[in-house]
Amino acid sequence: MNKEVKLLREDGLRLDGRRYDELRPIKIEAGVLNRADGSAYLEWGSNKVLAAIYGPRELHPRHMQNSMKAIVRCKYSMASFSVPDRKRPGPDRRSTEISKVIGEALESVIFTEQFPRTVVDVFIEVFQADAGTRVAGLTAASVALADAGVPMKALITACAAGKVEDTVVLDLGKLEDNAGQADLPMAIIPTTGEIVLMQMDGHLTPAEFRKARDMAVNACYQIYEMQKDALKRRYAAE
Amino acid sequence: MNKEVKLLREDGLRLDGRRYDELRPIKIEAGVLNRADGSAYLEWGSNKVLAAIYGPRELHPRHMQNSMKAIVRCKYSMASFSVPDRKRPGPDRRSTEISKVIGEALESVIFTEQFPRTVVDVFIEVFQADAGTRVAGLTAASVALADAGVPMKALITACAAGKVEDTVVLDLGKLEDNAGQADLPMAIIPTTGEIVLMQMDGHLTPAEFRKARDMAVNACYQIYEMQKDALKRRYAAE
Amino acid sequence: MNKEVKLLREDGLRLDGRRYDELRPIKIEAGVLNRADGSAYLEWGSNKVLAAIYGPRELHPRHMQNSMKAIVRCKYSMASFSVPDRKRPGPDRRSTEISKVIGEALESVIFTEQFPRTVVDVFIEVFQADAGTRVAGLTAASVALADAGVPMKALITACAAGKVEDTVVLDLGKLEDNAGQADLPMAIIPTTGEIVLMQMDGHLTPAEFRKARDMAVNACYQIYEMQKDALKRRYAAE
Amino acid sequence: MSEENVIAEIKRDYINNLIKRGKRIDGRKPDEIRDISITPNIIETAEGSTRVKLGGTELIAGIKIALGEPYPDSKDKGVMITTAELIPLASPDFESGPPRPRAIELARVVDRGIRESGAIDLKALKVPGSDKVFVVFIDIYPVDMDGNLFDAATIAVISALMNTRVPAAELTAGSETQMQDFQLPIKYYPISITGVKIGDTMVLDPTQEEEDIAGARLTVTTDVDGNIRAMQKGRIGRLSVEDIDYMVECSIEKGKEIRKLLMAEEKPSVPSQYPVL
Amino acid sequence: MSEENVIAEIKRDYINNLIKRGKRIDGRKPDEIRDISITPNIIETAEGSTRVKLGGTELIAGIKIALGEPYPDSKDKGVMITTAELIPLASPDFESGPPRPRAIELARVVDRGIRESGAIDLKALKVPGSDKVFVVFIDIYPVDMDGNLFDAATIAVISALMNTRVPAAELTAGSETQMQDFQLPIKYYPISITGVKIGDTMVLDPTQEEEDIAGARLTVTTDVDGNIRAMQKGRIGRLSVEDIDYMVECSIEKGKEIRKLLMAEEKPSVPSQYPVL
Amino acid sequence: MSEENVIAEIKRDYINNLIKRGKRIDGRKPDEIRDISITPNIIETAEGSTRVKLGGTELIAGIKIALGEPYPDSKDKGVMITTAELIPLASPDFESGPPRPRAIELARVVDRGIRESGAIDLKALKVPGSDKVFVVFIDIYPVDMDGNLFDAATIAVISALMNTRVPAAELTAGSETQMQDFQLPIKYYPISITGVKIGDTMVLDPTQEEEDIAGARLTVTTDVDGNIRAMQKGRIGRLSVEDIDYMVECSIEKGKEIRKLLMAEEKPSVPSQYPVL
Repeated sequence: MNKEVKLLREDGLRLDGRRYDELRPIKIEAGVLNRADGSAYLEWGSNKVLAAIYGPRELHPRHMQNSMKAIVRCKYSMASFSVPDRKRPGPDRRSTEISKVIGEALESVIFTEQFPRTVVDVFIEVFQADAGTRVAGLTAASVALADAGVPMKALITACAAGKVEDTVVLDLGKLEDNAGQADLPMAIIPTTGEIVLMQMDGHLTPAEFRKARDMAVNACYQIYEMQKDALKRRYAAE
Repeated sequence: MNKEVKLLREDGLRLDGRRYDELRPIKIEAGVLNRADGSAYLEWGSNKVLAAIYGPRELHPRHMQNSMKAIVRCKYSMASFSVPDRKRPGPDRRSTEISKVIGEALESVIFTEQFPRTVVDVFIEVFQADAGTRVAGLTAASVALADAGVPMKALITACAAGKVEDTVVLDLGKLEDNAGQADLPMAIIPTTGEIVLMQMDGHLTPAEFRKARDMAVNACYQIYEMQKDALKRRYAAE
Repeated sequence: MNKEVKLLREDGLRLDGRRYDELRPIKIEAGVLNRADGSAYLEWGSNKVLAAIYGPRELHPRHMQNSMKAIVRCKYSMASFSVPDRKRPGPDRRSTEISKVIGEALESVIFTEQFPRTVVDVFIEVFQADAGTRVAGLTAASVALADAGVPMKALITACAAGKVEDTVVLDLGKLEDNAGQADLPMAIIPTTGEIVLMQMDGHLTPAEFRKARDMAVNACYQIYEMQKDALKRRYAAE
Repeated sequence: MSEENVIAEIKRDYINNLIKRGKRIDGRKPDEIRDISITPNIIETAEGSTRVKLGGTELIAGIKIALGEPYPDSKDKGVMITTAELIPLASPDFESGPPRPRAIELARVVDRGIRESGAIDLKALKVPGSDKVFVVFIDIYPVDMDGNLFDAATIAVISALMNTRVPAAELTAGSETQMQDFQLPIKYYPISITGVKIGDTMVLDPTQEEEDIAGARLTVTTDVDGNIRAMQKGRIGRLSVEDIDYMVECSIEKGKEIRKLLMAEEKPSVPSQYPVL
Repeated sequence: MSEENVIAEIKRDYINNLIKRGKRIDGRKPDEIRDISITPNIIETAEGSTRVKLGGTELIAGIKIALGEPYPDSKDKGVMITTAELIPLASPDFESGPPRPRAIELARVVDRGIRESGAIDLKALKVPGSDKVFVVFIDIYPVDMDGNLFDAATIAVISALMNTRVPAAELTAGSETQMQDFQLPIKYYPISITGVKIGDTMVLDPTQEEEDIAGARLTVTTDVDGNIRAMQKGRIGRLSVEDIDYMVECSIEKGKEIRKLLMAEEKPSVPSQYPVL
Repeated sequence: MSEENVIAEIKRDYINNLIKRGKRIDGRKPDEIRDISITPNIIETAEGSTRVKLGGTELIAGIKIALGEPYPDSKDKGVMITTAELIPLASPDFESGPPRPRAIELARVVDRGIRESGAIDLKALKVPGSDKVFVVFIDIYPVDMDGNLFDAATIAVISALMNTRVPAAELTAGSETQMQDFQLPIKYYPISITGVKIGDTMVLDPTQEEEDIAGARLTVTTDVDGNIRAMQKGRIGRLSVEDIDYMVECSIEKGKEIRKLLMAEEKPSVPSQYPVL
């Protein structure tokens, strides 16, 4: 981590003018695609993400089916032009791991027992990447699942907190992520406060961890309102 | 395109002595392989091509079957030593596209509804490549299908025309193809005059296009006679 | 082959002090793994090899099943750190061939007709490689099959002989293998003397070949006793 | 016959009968193309980008520029590489995994239209005083598939190329030949028009429903002078000579209209379902 | 419901009921971890290696060192690459083929623990007077899978790194900067502790049977100062804030015990089923 | 038992019974090999090529030469790389896709025969005054599979190598060490003979039908001096010591005959079904 980048300004605000506990601007729109069974478009800072749901639909080949529940498959990927240096198409190790943890988070709230032998496909495509694409993608995918009418216990909402220059801050931007000291992406079920995704890397004392965690959880409640709002606008439009 | 290569001689003939509307020498032989259900060997200028048919045969895995018709699969490939610089084995993007358009052209005349749930496999292997391997391969594959007794509406026949030094010519050779201005590979059903394959790249005015198209179509009728002749020799031999 | 390495000492013994017909030290232990249906660990000189058996178990997808007999699948592979230069994970051409010949040797003694539609999986992992990993792996796999209770006509036992400095010797070590003149890995059924694996490369006169072959076969009988001993200890322990 | 097949059969008959009477399910005439919305510069991380909506079909093209090696037989020219990813987000018919024939055909047909028309001045992409050239990566991502990817992709790519800035300053920083950023030099504006045969009628700019029941497809790419630069017949089916001549005509004519849209300073825009992308 | 499912159901109920009463099928308490046996230096062809047994789980980590290129954005640092192969020898649940999500997650979580704690002093892996650096390849091979690969792997990797000798003399032979062999410089000793939620209880160091019926999993990697270096929630299921705080505590506490084992000159060793490896 | 299996069973019995009486389905004796037709120089784009027909089996070997790097441990030698593609054109048993075990075994066994016998003088393939060497690519394409690819491939490859011209002038053009074209230097002529065990009999040069029912396979490659250069037992089944000694004898004896065919200026040729290739 490069110690020479100054991430906090003299006035205590962050490089982009945000307070330590302030989110970047977020826009969510549900039901943006014709072909998908459910979809959502989300902008979060400079992240631009689409999520689409197909299913529950029949799973082939048949020996992959689970006779007790639906399979949830999640594929997170980044468009080749979504990052400064062109990314080669196809999955890499990072996106494979992100697909796994997002898929598991989503499956934690889907009533999969209601449609055995089927598959629910979740596709997340990042067209423009700033830091935080996984929480952006998960937040969008949750709205898309609701848009698709897939039975869920609740919506889930994701946000990250982190540490820069020994200060715990919310929702790291790209510069902060590159030069920061810790990143803690999380996803919660806002209606119960339970955690369904949590990853961390860097360096946090237990006290810093609790502070970052609470900050991220609080922000999730704000984002949850935007998710519900997007779905309301979607239903109103129909 | 390299303008310094002279493709037309002072006497108006082409580098290899052909007239503008003259085909390279073509030889076709049907039924050359023991194991395949049908086969054909074809030489066209310096192209040397084998085509083999397997099927209609059962398709595995079963969920790939079509309950209404046979699947036609076509695989065009080039032997590693068929070109000046050794080609790495395995499909590349070019051969994938050629396999697709040849397979679609052939399926346009096969009575696939007569044998649902099966597959007809068409394999085309280019052992020595001059320009025009796709029309050579398609012409051979059509004979091989007839040799295999696969029910078809008609034989199909392929040939290319193109443009060199602002002149529309038939059946481009390698030098002409490399330095030429346009290439127009086509396949027709000689009995109806319908087109089942057409690709073009380069630069043709609408008038040049019509001229090139008519030239290729006319040549197809010549080649069609050779195809029928090869099949007659084959049946006579049995 | 590098002629400058001296492989035989002035006293007629080999670089590691062995006589021409002397095996390297061998240790075998059966039943070393909890999860596998059968397993064996084997050290042979500096080779360290694990073999595990899974099956007979159901084979998926179903169209791969053989309705008359079990399929035997063998996968020999080397850990990335088993050789001086790190080996990239995943199968290469050498290990694919070795997997094939070991699998065929093993299937030669398994009563596959007794459990149609199933698969017997044989996994051999080389954690530390000296010369002779394939005979070490096969010898271990045979013990592992017995440990798994897979019905077999007999145990099989493997050993190699070779030629260094125009002398036929048993069980080549790494230096001998690299600088030697021939290598002859074999596997036999000790109870009948039949051969189930034999490969050779290098240069052997027919007389040298017979000498090497007999030397390897004789050594197999010694190793066979160690295999039986390992299985006895295993059964005693239960 | 399964229930699904019966419904497909009924729809097929319905569309076929409409077309026999010169009508289409969405009210268009057979030679009418759908509304086109062109939104350039939508991706900040790309050197150039455009979103195109062609009726219900939506597609994004993005351009990235890198330094690289020229092809051995054209050392004085830049390199252009076109890729299409049929991401499964866009259609239930698209599958995850390595590029399949359909994606490869799409990329190659679009590529040929651009390349053969000399749309990009590749000679201007040689780095002076160096063996290196600029490589133009063209990436095509359908995001909502309602038919006719070929034409949507060609429009999106041409538009994206038109708004591409070569980041030459950054890419040549520290080398002997420090360059300034410059606009990617576009010389020609090829446009493709695609039709499919339904019954005896060539139907332009087909929707997914129409593609589902169509026979042969023909794509004709023409340039500003009304000349032909690329053609591709695809799908199972047959075309008459007249069908082909008709498609050449259509390509020249409709190409002019679309080229006007591309050139317009104010891009027309159908109401966007979602605000920015 | 198939017979197999019925048996699985019965076992699930049994384990669940035990845990409700604070008991586990193998007699442990929920917060108890299994016996750990650490055997370093078992592979002569590796620059460093360790076999770890964690109850019935057995795993080998091996280290190879090579010369290579640094990452463009950290030219003064060595490179570390972590790979896990879930070889099918170790479990009926592992399949042959290219690395699947589970193997990738394992490798990346272990890697983050090592990397983020600065366990290896990567700056000491620059070859002086050269553009090259030493590359540390960490390879993880489970050989017997009875649950909790994350913790077994982290212990094995740290131990293997501790006994790794960089063969610098051989790797720099003939170059201008001939070096001597040296011990890989290890600065910190991160330890991960993993628990899974069964019913309402967090159960540490789960066996395979427990993993089969568990909900959410949480791995917390802490350093010698009791700070957190990496976390990973996995599997389908939910955790409360209390669950997470509890796991952080456990990681700090149990981490200390395991770190003592690692540091002990005489490694404790459960009776080995087979002699040397 | 399915109808297909019943027919296979009947054929198996029939072939087995014939062989017990020293006869084969095509009239040969067990130790008789099929007619061999060797047609060199059939591919103009290859540096060397040969088509071999061995009874109903037909196979093409082609040689390409390129400049490349030597192996680090033999910097003064050229490189030889052997590949076999079991293209599905040749047999219903071959499948599309990456090389499978069977193709890899074929290529490696042929390669060992050539390599271990020192057939190519690899030292003559170093480019003087350069770090580069010539790389010999040997590619094997069965086109009609009626058994015994090993022997057909070895003959085709040796013949193709014998007629290979190294295009050294073109490959070294412009470098400091401009060379002249030269004939690939072939020193030895290994020949492989393959037999399979059917019942108690070793049957040489098996057809596909015989392979379908055979037990063990043994290939023995011998050189001009009657020494053994490579062996490969394959397939499921057992061989006696006598079987192996017998195959060594056969290889030496039959090898001589085939070597004569290879050396003959006028190649014998069975009537070709198609004229040129």
